[in-house]
Amino acid sequence: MTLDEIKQLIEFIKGHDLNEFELEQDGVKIRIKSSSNHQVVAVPHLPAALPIVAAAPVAAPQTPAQVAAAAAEARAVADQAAEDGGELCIVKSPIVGTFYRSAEPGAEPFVSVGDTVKKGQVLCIIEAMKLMNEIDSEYDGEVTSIYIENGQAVQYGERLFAIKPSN
Amino acid sequence: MTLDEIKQLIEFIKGHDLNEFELEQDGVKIRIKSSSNHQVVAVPHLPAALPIVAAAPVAAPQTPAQVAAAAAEARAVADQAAEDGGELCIVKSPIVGTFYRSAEPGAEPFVSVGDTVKKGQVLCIIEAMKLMNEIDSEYDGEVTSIYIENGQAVQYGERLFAIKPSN
Amino acid sequence: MFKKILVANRGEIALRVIFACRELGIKTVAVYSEADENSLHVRFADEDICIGPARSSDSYLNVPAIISAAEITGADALHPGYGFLSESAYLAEVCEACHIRFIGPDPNVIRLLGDKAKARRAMKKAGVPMLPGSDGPVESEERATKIAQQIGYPVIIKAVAGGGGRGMRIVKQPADLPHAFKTAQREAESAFGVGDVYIEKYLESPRHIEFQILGDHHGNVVHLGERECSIQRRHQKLLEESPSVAVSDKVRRKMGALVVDAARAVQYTNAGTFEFLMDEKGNFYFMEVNTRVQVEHPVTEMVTGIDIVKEQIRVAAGARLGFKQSEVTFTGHAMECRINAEDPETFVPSPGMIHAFSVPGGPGVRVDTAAHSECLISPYYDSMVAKVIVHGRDRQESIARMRRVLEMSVVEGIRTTIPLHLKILNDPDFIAGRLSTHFMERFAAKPKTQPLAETA
Amino acid sequence: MFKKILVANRGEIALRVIFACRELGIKTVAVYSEADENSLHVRFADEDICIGPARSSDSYLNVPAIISAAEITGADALHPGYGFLSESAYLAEVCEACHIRFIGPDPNVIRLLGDKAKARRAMKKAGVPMLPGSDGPVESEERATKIAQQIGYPVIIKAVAGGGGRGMRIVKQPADLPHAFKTAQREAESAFGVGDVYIEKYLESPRHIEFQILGDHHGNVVHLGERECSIQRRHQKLLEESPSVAVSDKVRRKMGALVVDAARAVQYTNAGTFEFLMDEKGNFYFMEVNTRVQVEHPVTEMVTGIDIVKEQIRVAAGARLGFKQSEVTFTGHAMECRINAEDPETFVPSPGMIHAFSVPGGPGVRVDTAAHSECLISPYYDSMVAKVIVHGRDRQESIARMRRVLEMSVVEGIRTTIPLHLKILNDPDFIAGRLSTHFMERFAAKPKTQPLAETA
Repeated sequence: MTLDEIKQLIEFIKGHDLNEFELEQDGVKIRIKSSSNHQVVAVPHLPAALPIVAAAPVAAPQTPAQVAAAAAEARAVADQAAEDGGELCIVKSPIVGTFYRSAEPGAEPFVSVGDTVKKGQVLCIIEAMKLMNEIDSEYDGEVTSIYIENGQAVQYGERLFAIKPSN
Repeated sequence: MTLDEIKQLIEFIKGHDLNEFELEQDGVKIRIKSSSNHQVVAVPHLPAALPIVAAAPVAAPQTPAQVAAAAAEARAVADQAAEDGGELCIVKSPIVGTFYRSAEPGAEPFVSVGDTVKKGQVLCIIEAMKLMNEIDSEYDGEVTSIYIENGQAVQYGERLFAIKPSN
Repeated sequence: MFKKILVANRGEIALRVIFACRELGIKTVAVYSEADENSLHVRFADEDICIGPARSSDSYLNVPAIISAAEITGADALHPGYGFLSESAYLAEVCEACHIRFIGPDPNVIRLLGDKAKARRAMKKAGVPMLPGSDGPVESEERATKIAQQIGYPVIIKAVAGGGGRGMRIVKQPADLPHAFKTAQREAESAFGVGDVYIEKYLESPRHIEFQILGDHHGNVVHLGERECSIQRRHQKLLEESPSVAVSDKVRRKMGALVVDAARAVQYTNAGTFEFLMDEKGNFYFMEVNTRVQVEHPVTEMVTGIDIVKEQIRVAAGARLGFKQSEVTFTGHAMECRINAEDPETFVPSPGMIHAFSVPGGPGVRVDTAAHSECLISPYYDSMVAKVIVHGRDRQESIARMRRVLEMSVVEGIRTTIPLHLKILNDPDFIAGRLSTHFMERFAAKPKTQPLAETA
Repeated sequence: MFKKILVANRGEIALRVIFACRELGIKTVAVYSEADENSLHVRFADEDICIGPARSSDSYLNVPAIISAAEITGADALHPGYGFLSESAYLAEVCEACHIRFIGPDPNVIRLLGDKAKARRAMKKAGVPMLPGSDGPVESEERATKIAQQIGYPVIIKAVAGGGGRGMRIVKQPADLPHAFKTAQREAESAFGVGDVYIEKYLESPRHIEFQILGDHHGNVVHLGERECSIQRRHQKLLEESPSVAVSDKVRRKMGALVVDAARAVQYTNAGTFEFLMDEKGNFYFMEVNTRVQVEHPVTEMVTGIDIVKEQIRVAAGARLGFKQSEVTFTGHAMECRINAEDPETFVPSPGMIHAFSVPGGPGVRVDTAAHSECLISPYYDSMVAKVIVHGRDRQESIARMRRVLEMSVVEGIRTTIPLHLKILNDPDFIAGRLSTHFMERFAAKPKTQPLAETA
């Protein structure tokens, strides 16, 4: 089954508000569970790319159902990444504002990919209403990715850093 | 099983408001659970009354989907009865009008349940625009049921007689 | 007042009639073909009768079935809507014979105005301006030349039996007439078996302007102003508006009075529409009278505040019109877009299941439709899915409003003409009110000024 | 004119503002909580910013988040809608400080009129009729008796800190005053920690009548007539209409002029509403001024043809009002029903997924909603699902129209107040226009005159 088929299947199933769906055929096994408010709880092996796509402002209109489905997937995956056996921890923005990687223009960034960080260490600054808010790491570990460009605006809950916790 | 087959299956299951469905055959295993809160319940072998009910003005509103579902069942049953291994043939009204079982008030009915009829034999009269239209049997066989009361109005396609064809 | 009205139609207009009946406290009977079993007009009528299979000729055009339906349900009146049997003098007569009130003009009036030639004569007699031409066929090339000279070039040669462009020739100068005349005759001969052709003045870029009238059975007739319907494709109206930018208050009063007199002259009752072509100089030329409620009646309702369908029912029941001409006032500007299930570029019909259907509301927005989420647009009938009507303080506000409504409409599962309407609404000529019945040709020819936002 | 407006709200009013902006050619920014990620205001805004979790205090009431959203998107104005921060003088001030135009009155005006006591004084000074009473707390039983005699029985004793019925006593005759006074004080003490009570004249069955005004920054103020909102439950309006059967043209002119003067006296700008109680004799008593657009503004838009939200934006941008008082005309009658996701009998909220949503259109029908098929009514915010507004030539037509719309509306998956509205619309007192703020109590008490047709 291709990713596309799986996605189609999910949308179709959501469109028909099914609670559970299970299919097993020649090696492939898929199981989809959906609660009445259309939150896909677990979608196996969706690429990280999907959430961003799905979360981006809806350009070409889709049916509300589709939007819901897509968004639900996005959230599901994000959460999963955050929980996935503690494999990766996602640092999300607690406020709306502008993202800065360094204390002032031209200065050294607080952290870069590959750096090891300690709990409480400053990762970045988010400017909101002329106030500089330092964002600290909640984990000890290694910075594996930085999702936002320096100077870019961030929304509440937007992903900032991925950190691989040490041990 | 192709994606399309799966979709069709889901459509059909939803159309009949089943809550659970499980199938296992030559290697393929499929299980579907529905959260549907639709009121229409699919009873195997629906009573002859249902089609008329379904066709009658919808008193308590239902979702279009429900109406569709109900109607679909109605049709399904009618067709089934008509095809069911040729077991029963349904004579439907070709026109809109008033159904009369006899040539004039008080006269002997053309046919009654249990009668054997020949192809082309008059079964009833339907009055439309002051014209008496004789409805002939399309089959040789035995009249097993008469769905309409004498003097009752009938719509196009409404079931009039069930005939069990001889051999 | 009537007790029970049978609605001899389907789709949005059947619903529209049911709205009016409910507001008047009248029971309704829906008739439907097997294809429409689950449609809203069936669902919301008090009673419903299946009258035949999907094919219109066996159901919605089936007079005996419809009359029987009225008889077995005891309906005392019948509303034909538009299309189907709405202009059938025969149905109107059968209704009369069966003591069912037909909600429309008298059968004789329908028959008279339904006959092109007879209608022209009657209207000419009543003082309605006509397109100059040879009344009736022209035998010889000589006659043709003479007539063409009289009415002045350009002229158009048409087949008497004709229609659909065949046997039609536009002639710009005398030199071209002989040849054009012969070919027209030949084409007519081969296309319709009759070679007869007639000659009419040809209008370079006319506007389609029509006047709405209402008449009761007490001799009262009023007009509700004009609608401009110049935006059409193959004689199918796509977008209608009222008032027209090309009609001044003075002209409205003059033409209004003229059509009211013409209606009186033929004892016209109930709702009707006088269709005209208007040339660049503002001259009106009679086309035809439609003896029914029209698809675009809502734009007139929006600017006048008059419920035309309710008035149809009231006057058919013998009531007097609820208002005098002097009480008819026109407020702001209204516009209607017909949303069809068609490819917005190729116009290929696109029937099918609508999965999501949502048209935004807000101020000055009216939606007349029988569609909803999860409804099936069947291939058996016309492709109109919805009428979106807006009302604004002026034409500019109407256009802005219509744009935002169409941009925010969601119709998923089928293709619709919404992107086409958005192109029209963004066209400089349209915005400037430079309209003619050729607008869509010119328009379709034009390069896209902007990509078709796939708003629906 | 503004380039980009941030809409600091959600649901139908956020959409309503987006409608106005699109018609004015202004870009929009939606802000939303995580719970509203998929709602229509997010979908149809040009940009959208998530400002916090579902809880309002962390999102729609979160001033820093909203201001940051405006800053990072470069919005040059902010429309607060109704509810949430719409009457927050603080937000208005922060906007000013950040050079974002707040679409509403000046912060000082919001603060003045937001303070019950200050507002009363200012309005009294401006000549607005007040409910007679003890301005401020009454210490002794003796004072209480004196005041009660002055203003005449019946009187009501209310807790200064109060609200919600506690510490409230209605006194019909002098003999009952002493006891009532003591209990009121005791209840106030225990309920609010402050025993202070004040005395006001008690109106047996008042109507809720409010006047809509609009003011620009050039000293122009007009009124758009009144709305009657007597149909309420626990001070929640359920159904509003304009004009009120109890207000004559003469009274409308008189009260209209009075509120316009009062608004001028406090340099009121933008949209506002003066709320009054009206007694059986037609006396008006000031309640409060709402310094924002109101839920029920559409009924005024329907009868005046004025787009109130567009005018709010225009005047906030410094434009003059688009019309003079003399150009404001009132046509027909309009009515609004608030469709809430509540049990129609117990009023228990009924959030959840709407599986089918369809409200019929047709003449004189407007629907303001952010709902659609397959949308989730979240439990975090108010329960209003849609506002159904109708416009008729008179109140009778409005009622008939509203009835047919609600009867033909389909809302599946949640319970709504549609059946309750149908009961109200069929109530003899309502039809006769015998209304008061006690209507719903009497009404709820009444035996059902007809079964609740489960129309939705």
